[in-house]
Amino acid sequence: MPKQTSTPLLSAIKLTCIREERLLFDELSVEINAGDIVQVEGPNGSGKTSLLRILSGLSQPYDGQVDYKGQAIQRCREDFHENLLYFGHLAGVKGEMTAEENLEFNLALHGNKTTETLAYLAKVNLAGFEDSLASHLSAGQHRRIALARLYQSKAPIWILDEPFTAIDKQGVASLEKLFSAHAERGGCVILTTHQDLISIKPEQIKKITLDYSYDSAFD
Amino acid sequence: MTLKAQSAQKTETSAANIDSSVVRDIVIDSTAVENSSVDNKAQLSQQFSYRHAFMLVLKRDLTIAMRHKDDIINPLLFFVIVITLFPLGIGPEAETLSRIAPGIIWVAALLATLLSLDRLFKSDHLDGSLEQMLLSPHPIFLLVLAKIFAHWLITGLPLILIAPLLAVLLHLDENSYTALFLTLLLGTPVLSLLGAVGVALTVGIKKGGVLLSLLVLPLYIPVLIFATSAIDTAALGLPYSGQLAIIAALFFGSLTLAPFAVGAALKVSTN
Amino acid sequence: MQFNSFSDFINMGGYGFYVWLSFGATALILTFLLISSKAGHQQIINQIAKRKQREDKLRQARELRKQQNEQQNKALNEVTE
Amino acid sequence: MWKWLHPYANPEVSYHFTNKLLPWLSALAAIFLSIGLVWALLFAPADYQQGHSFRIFYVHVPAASLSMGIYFAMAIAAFSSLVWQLKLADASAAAMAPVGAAFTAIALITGAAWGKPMWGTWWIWDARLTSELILLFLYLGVIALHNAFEDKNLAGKAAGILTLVGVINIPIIKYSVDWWNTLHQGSTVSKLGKPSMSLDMLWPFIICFIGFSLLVAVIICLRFRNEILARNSIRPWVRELVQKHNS
Repeated sequence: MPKQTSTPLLSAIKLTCIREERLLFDELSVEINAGDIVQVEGPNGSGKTSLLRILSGLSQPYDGQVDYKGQAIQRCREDFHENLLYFGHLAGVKGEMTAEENLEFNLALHGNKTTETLAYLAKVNLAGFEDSLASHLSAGQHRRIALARLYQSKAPIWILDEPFTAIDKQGVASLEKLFSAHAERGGCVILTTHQDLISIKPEQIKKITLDYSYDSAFD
Repeated sequence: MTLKAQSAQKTETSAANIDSSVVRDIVIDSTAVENSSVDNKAQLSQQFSYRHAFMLVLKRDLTIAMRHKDDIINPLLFFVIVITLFPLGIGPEAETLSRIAPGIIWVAALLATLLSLDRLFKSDHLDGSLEQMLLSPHPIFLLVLAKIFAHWLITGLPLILIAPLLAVLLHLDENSYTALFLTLLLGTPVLSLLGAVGVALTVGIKKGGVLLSLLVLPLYIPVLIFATSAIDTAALGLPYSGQLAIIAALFFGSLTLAPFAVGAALKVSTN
Repeated sequence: MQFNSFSDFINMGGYGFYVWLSFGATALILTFLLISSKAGHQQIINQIAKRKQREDKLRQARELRKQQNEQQNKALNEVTE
Repeated sequence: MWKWLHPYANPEVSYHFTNKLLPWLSALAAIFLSIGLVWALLFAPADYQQGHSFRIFYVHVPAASLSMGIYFAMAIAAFSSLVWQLKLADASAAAMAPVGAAFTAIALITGAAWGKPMWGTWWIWDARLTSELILLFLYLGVIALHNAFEDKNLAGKAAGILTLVGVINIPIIKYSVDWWNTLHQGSTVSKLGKPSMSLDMLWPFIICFIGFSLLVAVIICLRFRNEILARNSIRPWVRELVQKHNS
């Protein structure tokens, strides 16, 4: 058994992704260790979301595999998902349920404790909205309900697709603080964002850049 | 159901114990992550067994349905209206109606189920909660089963409750009422289970509604044949346990296989 | 040979219509399938050729952009110097 | 960039293999079909009850059994594509579906045309025809699902799952329809079927059957190679092939 530090938390091995007969990336290999903050960059349609979805196991790559602690994620699905928090374009919030019920369900579904939900909602500036149906709340508030999970999550791997969309400045700052704290605790954050991270030092951030350079196998 | 869930819970607990002991044997470089994941696991095995996950999703779906009552009422209304159309189209003679009553009730039930199937995964897919479910540490088939069960409670059960009333309208033979009830009780879950496969396959497609009926209706044929024949046989005063046994076999067959097909299909659809 | 004359053969003992309908429909469907499958090959090749042209254009545009960027950078550097 | 081609040499090899196979298969199919059809139409004896209408049998029965057979072959391909992630199996399943649907349609049309003189009506809810009709629906479902997805790989997976669900259901449907048929009609209607066949009827039938099977193989090969090209359109070998083909 190799030492835990030598195997990366999450590693992508020669990922190839083809969407609508377009090669998004080819033979992409990345190792993500505990403590990393990884920012995936690239213009629209360059495959950022596809990469995050492949890393989280939601999509299958055309070729290649993703390993969690040296084991293919399909083989240790339940263990991997226990240690993963994925936040996509869609908040996963049901309009028919209240903010609190939504958060409670999301926490319970991923095996987290459901106590203190009110405190977490307060942290994302939703104090006072616990009992209102999510359908009465705005899109930004939906995203904040979903993001409240971050404050409770013990999962070491965070994969966040555009977490700052529809979040105000203050919220962005507190999220960034949360990311650094998470990385210091030994977790890792993989995110895409259109704005630069302000409070996190650039040398702390690993960057993966996707561009159109691979639109054909001839390149 | 409870028995099954409990045994599942036990096996999960023991599996988690083995796992965590193995993990503890490994030299851990005191990373907080390792600790938290071990903690997480122990916590998980205690609090969130299979039954918990099942109940969690079931409760959520029922809550949503109760707050969105149209979803329950509309398919039911459809069922009633379709059945009232037949006497108007065919004529009010009691003899004709009672002869075709089983077929009408069952075809209407098929169509009503089909109509309600769309929202089994659609809204969850659109707002992103489906992918969160797929990413949960629980087995997918379990969550799928919970959703299908909720769907049956919301659409299948009301159909069964209202069917005797409609049978009166169609002059169904008096001997057939028990048969009608039993076939619906065993048959409607099959409709939900098979339908779920179709919905899971078409959930990512924009105009999936018509396609869904093309995929699902042929699969409903055996249920239709055996259910109506059971009701017909009952009307003659003959035993119909054979047909019921076949429907029961269809039920258990689809109960064991459909959730896995649905899980695989959902993975494709959310890809 | 089961038939004495050609008209006998066409008549098929009174069943001509049905027999020829069956064989005709079969021939029609299969020929259509065969031809469309065969034509599909050329269609796909044309599609791929078209895609390649589009990609070539994209690549040229990108190269042009790259050159322009380099020139701009050069200009900027000269200014700062 | 080029080395990732190596493990994927398979599509290229099978494309060229299919290309080489095609002329031989086509020639064999043509020979068998022409012998079989001429024999069936001109030389095979007429049935003593059904007269010359029996000649429809030489098309109907091969079409009916091939339509079932192709569905099972498709299910095997779908299974191997889902379980072992064989991308070629996926392509072959996609190639088979329209062929199967066409043969099911042929079986239905010829069945109806045979039924009219025998039963006096174009359509009868005979067990075999009814199952054939349902099989057509299953085929159409698979094809429609395949067309509904834009991404070919996803389409293949989705259609594969549906094919497997269908193949589990086919025996159940067949059984239920047979049972329903005997329940409602008794055995009064003579089924379309084989009276004890004499050898001079059996031989043309066997040759026709082989001929149709070979024709199926030819069409599937034609479609299979199209599917390979469409699925590998970004590969260099396809690009080269396209260039060569167009110049």
